[in-house]
Amino acid sequence: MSKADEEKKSYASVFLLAVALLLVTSVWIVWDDQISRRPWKKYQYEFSQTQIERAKAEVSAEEERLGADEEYQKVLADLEAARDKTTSGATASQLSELASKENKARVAFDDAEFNLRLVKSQIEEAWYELEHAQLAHADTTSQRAHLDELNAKKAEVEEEVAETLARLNQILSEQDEIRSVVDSLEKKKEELEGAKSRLEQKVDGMVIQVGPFDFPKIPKIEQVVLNEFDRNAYNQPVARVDRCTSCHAGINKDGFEDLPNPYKTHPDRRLYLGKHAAEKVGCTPCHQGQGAAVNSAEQAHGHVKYWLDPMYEGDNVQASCIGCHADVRMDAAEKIALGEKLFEQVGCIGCHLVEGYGDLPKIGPYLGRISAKVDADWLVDWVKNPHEYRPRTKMPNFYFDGDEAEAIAGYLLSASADESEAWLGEHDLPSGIDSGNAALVAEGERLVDSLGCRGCHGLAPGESPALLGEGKDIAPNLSNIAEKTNARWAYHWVKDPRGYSPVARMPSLRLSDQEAKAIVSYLMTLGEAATDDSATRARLLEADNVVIGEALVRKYGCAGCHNVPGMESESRIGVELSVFGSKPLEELFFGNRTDIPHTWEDWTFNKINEPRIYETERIEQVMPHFALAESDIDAILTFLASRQEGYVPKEYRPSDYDNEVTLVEGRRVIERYNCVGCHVVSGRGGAILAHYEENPTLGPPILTGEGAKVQANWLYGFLQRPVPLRPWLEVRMPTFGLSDEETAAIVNYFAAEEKIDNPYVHVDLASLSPEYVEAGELLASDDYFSCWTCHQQGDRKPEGPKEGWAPDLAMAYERLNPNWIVDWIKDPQALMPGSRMPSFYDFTDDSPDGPDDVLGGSDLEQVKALRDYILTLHAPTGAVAQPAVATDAEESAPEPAEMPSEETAAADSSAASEAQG
Amino acid sequence: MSRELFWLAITLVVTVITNFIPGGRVLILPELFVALMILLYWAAKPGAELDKPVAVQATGPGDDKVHTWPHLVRSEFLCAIFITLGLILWSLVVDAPLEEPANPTRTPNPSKAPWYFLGLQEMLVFFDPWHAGVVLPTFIIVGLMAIPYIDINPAGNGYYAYESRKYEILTFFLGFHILWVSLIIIGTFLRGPGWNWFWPWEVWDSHKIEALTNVNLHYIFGIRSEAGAIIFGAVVVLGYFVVGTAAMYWAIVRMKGQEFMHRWGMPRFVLTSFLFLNLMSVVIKMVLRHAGNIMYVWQTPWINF
Amino acid sequence: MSKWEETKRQITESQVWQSIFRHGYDDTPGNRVQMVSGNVWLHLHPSKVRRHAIRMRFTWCMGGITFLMFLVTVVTGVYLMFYYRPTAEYAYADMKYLEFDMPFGMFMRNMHRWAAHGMVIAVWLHMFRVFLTGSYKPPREFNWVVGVILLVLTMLLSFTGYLLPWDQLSIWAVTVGSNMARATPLLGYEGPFADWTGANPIYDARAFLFGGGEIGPHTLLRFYILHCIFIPLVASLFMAVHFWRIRRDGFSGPPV
Amino acid sequence: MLNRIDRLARVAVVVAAAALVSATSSFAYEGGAVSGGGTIKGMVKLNGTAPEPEVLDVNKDKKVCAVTEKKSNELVVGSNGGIRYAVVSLTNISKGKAFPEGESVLDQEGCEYLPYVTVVAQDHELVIKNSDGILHNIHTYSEKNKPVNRAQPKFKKKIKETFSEPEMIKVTCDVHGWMRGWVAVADHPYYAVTDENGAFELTDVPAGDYEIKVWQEKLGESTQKVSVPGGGEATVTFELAQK
Amino acid sequence: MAKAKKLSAEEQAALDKVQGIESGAIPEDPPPRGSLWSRRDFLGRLNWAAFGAFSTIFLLGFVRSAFPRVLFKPPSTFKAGTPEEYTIGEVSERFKKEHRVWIVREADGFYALFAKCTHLGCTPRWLKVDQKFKCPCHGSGFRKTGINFEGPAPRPLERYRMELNEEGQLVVDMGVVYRYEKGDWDKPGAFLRA
Repeated sequence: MSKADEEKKSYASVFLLAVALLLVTSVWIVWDDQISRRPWKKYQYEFSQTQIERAKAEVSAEEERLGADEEYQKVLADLEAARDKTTSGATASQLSELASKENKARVAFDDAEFNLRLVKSQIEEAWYELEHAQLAHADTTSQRAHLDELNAKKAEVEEEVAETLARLNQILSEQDEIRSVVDSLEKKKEELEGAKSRLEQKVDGMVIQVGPFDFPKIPKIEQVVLNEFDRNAYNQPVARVDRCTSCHAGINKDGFEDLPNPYKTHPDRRLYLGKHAAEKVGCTPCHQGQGAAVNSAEQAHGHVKYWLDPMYEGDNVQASCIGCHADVRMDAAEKIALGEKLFEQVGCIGCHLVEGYGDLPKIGPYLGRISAKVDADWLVDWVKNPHEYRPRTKMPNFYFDGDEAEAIAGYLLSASADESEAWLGEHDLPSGIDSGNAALVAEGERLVDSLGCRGCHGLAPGESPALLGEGKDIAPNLSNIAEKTNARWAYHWVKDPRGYSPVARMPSLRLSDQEAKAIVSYLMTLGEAATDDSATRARLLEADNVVIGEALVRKYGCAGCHNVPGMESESRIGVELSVFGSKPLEELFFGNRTDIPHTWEDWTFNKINEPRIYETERIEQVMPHFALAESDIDAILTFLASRQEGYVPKEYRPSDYDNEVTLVEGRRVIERYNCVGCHVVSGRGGAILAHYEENPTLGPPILTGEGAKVQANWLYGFLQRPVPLRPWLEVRMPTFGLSDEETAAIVNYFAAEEKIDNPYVHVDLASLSPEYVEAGELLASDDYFSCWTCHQQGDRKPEGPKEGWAPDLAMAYERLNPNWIVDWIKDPQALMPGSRMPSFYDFTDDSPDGPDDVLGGSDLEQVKALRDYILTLHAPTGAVAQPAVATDAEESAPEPAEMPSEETAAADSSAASEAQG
Repeated sequence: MSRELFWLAITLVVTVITNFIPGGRVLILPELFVALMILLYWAAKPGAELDKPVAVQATGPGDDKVHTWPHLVRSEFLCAIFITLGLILWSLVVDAPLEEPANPTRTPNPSKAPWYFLGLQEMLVFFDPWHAGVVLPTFIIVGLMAIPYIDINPAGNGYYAYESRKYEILTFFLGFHILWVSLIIIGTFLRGPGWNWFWPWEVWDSHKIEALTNVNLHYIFGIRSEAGAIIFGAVVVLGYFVVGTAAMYWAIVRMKGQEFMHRWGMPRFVLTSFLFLNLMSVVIKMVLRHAGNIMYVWQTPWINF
Repeated sequence: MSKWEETKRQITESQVWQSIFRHGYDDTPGNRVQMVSGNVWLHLHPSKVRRHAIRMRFTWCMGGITFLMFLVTVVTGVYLMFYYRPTAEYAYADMKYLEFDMPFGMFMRNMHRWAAHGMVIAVWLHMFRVFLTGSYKPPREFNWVVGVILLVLTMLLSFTGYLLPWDQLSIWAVTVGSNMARATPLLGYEGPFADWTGANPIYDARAFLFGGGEIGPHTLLRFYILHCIFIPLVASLFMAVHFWRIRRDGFSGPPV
Repeated sequence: MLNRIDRLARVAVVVAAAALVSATSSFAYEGGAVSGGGTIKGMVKLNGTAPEPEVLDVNKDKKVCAVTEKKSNELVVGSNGGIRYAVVSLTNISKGKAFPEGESVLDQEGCEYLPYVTVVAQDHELVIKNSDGILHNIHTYSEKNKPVNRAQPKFKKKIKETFSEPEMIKVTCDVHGWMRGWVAVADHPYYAVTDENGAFELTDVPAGDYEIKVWQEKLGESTQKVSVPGGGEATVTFELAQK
Repeated sequence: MAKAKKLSAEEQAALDKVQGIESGAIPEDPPPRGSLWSRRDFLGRLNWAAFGAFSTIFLLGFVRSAFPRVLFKPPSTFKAGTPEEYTIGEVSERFKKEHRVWIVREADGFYALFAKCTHLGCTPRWLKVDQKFKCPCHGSGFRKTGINFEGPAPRPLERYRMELNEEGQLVVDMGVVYRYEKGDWDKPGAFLRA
């Protein structure tokens, strides 16, 4: 084409093409932005429609009901008749006349009032000028005169106002009189239509009314802003915005359970959204996901590249609980609670540091005197694969081969040799242990059955009274104990576990020598007795072997769980897991495995399930195999998923967070010593009660509500040095040798559980009113409540067998919280469902239940009298002189009533609380 | 026509390949750029028609002129519309990237500068940071600015004149295409995690390990002492510039004649040869590194070259 | 009909109308000249150009495209500024909100980003074409220099904008891209002879760019101001010079 | 107009649904006069040998409680093999005679519950008497109803309790561990407790086919079909075996 | 100064001279029919109409862009404690600072007044002695009920919706405004019966 043609060429068609394309793309832009990227509009619109439909159906139903309601129809007819009357004939003309009169009167009144307002304003001004003049020390005569003048005018106008008002009112009352029938009928109609108009209002709130049509409201983004919820990488607080309800419009509304997602009501809405107000905390703090995203479900749920916290699937949502709650409880967040428990107790903390779990005691037994304890052959086998001897042991399998196992056993025997010798020197084998003596063995078996050993230990293969998750036991199963150890060690161990191991978790049951001998005789019949191991010992103790053993013990981090002699200051050998949940995928090493999907969950599950799975020729891995049940692995996985970077600010945490911390600390001790093997604490545990189904009274007491019940001082002393509370029980509260901190943790736990701020109570007997004490005594007597039919009081024992007795009321003064006594007598079933203590009063109604002739027949006063009486039963001398103290809230006022009475405070029996010895 | 198809095919192939590379669609940009440029080379159609002054004989002042309005304006307008259209379509189809929130403690692998700086980042492989990141960019900018003052060739002022401007265009081609553009392409497409070399068909494996066996030049020559290395390196580098300048002088005189050199003048020549030798040094270092496994030519405790 | 014509005449001959539209539609040579010289947007051009200059193949139109891209980024950029807060607390979240709730937000952002990339490419091609046609030769040497400065400014504009999303891509690209400055001889702490000047990791050459030793919240504000105010202003000044020189020197072309 | 039709249609649906609900929800027993009703007579027998009832250990308040020797009532078998204290009831009757007048009484006398099995109509008062003049308590073990444990000291001769759900409820006294009784909460009047010969009788049963059930605390439950002719008599015999 | 629609011949010549064009020296191309710039034929009009439509859509898009789709502000409701916390007959200024609301407790109920003068939007002061709200800007006065009685304020203060939630707490909803002059104060939310 020559250059000259260029300028002559017409570009009209090109231009046409260009603008056509421009138009198309501009429409596309609008479509893209307004529709493609805004799916929430559709969801919200559809939800609104359903909501409106349902509300309208309710209105229709109500209309239908009214249509069938005779009374309503009658009112309608009457009303019409009455209206006809007022709109026709003489009445009508009378009304219209009144209306025009009213109009005039109103104008007159308004004028007068307006005048009054003007005058008042002038007075204000006059006052100001007067005061101003006064301040300037000027002559105020003229101002005062002016003011007086205005005041006079005001009085005049006021009179006029009153006059016009009276006229108006009269006209109004005349009108009212004529209209009264219609008015009252209208009122009645409105009343009957109440439900309908409420429903209609509901519909009105949902729609936009345009003439005769109504439409769902225009969808808009709904959001919750969580200010300063997150912190960015520069440690600056940043807001989080949750817009989940833009699509999930029905999530916080009842009645849409039947709809599919995203319209559906939240499952258990009242439980979850009641405790976690969605308008305050949004959704993502629990569910994760990209709360701000509303342009697609994938984006919003965080299932996109570059969004670090995708929504949790299924139960894993529990991993969020721990972000805000120190205390994750079995009943509310079962999976993560189990995961945490397993993580603490199965041994993970031995090798892996996790913030907050770093300073827990080692979970394995003391190895400082191991040489005195175990059979050498057994030790080698054990090291090689502990699961063979005891499938449910917490000790993991390190896959040692025979030589490695021998080396490790050798080192352990050699390192513990000196201390073992010394211990053995002081602990001889007493005479009188005889596994061949059937009577002795039978006695031993009986003792083991009845003293409480079975709260922790299984005796038959596979028996697991104290479960740790699905696959592990808290305490060893003793079914083949004879194979492992010998009578000499066992005797001294059961007598005094702390005498052998300073870190023993096994408590002392305060056995007599004879009891211990019987028990050991019995235990030594369990399993095949060990044979002479001296040859093995000699072989293991060879110096070369010991040296190799030491290196292995160090390499595999045995000191993480055990106190290994000579390795007191070894550090953890595993990686820190404090933020393992946010570990990016590229930092997880999959080795040569191509069959495992590349997700965090799969990596973690397989790692715990088979710890050496990612080992390669070049990369050695040392994590041992725990042989956990799959459900347990899953729980641990959820716990690990909760180990996230980030920190929930205080204002988003529960208000009783500190209380929760106390609970967690206490529960750790309680679980460490397996208190829950025997007792039900916070509704969990008490495995041993399975042996007492016939008569639960004979089992260890249930500790629900213990914090409110007993005095902290007493509990503290009791835990450190248990004494028999209920002499009729065979099962014994053992002595754990708890440290002061541990004891305090348990005491605080019970107080925290009941949310008691100050569990330390002092009862001042001097403040009790003698009148009440006397009344209480009377009530407790056989003439009235016959408390002593069941309750013991010091040496005064009730009739009948011990299992029918109730606790000693003489202990109440030291032991029980006076407030609790009142609550208890009022309704024992409320505090302890199934208790054998009957209720003497019924406070659910007003009718008096107690005898009329005591304290004026007032139930409450009688209960207080009973309490006061009980408190005096074992008053220490001199207590009377002490100053008055209130316990807590309720009783602090000087009550005239504090008097004696009796009653059985602690009538818990079968399902009773309380530790006992 | 066949040429157009050819370039279209190339573009298509590159597009397909790049879409398999982790890193996403953003990377298509420079590749499109290349394709575009190639097309433009073709479109500019250097040749007899343009490679000389316009043959049209003037019939009067301004006779080869046309009115800006409408002739130029409409071209510009249409051009603007089509470019806008392209931009809109591109914006509708490809979303601008947004990754995780900034986190100074977690470096993604690989971490790359914006694509237009990847040439510089790639040069870091061959040079010390102060050299690749500071000195060479300065030379590039200064060198570009100096072009009109160095180039005294009166030919081709305002029209395509490949024949009469062979050397200028060749040099520019070397600097712009071989170095700048190809380094960008290498940096964008061929460098993966750990700045390791990945062919387009290879998966970007973040665990890939390449043997690090580079050595310095003096090491090959058996020089082990520090002082020896410094002196050796200085000699080689200085030698390169001295010998290079001399060679260039000789070559120019040989090709263009002494008269040209005289007209050109010493300052222009020295500046040109210095810039050119620096340019070549990049090429040489690349060859040395890729082919000869040589890290530095001149190693000192303070700087390396 | 005549009434209609009359009305039209009255409107088009009114002072207001004529003060805005300074010439009629009649396609006369005079009007063509007026069209260009009387229009603030068009008078960048001379009223007549040489024939080859209207040929796309010859000019590639790259300068114009660069300017177009610049305008696009300016317009979209202003809108993005409405919704963007340049602090580390908000920047990233605001990028998300741009995408999720700003009307046409994602489209604006896409346009802004891709136009910025397009501008870099167009500038290079423009420079390339200018080199090929030798258009930097006298009397246009200085405009070439201005052009090189504009090239640098364009890349800086793009580079400073790169940081603003405040995501991993941004900060690491900018870290890698700008950390070369830490090797500046004397002034960068890793550069040769840094100990002579006391440059250290906390404070060295990059302090100018970063407002500190590392990229952090302070850097964001700096880059924002550079990106939105400083560099555009400077670039506009140079563009004015660039255009002015073109207008004065005329479009280059083969000698007549 | 469409709007109106739409509204009417909705009303119709709602009305229909309401009607359906009211029709199906009338499961509650409806009592009234029965004419021409039949009688079910029968007997509950033990299949096997009768065990000797356990002698209870009376170890408390012997003055009052140990007047007579006490034997367990868990399984009392008459000389003819009939089981005493079994509870027979119809399970699928929704309309029939009204509940008999008068109150149900559970007495505590000589530290024993009299009768051993008390039938009380649902939502009617059960009068619990204490004729002993010592402390007793009423401790029920129920699942459907709320368990109660109320003390009945000697000054309280009479207390009342109601149960809202039909259920067999065990009653014990925690003061006197041996005491045991049962309360049958009945949702209709066709309940009978077998006498010492294991016999029972249900009268005024409207003619029709029924399912009849027997409950015994040790031996569990068993059901049969029975057809009652108008004005006639049907006979049912249960044989329960010891488990 | 009005400009001539067409240049006169002399002016045109002069202009051409300035532009370096000798009149008539070059034969100008006649304006091609249907060219891009023609506004006279149908296609041309259509083109420009389409271009106009595109521009309009784009412009509207930009306008829409300037209106945020969602506002980041605290919820419009706040809890105002329990009814017992308020003294009968008193105007509570507890929430004036935080929410710009007065809560008035009368013998038979509550109402919430928006503390914004209806004149020009200043925040009035509650003068307890005078039992009135007084605006400092132009002296408008309002009674305790919110009715204006002096000064330039054209209408009474606005009330917010008040209700009692399930927990027995007062809730003020600033999203619902009741205006006296529209008769809104008779609506149930404008006055919460105690």
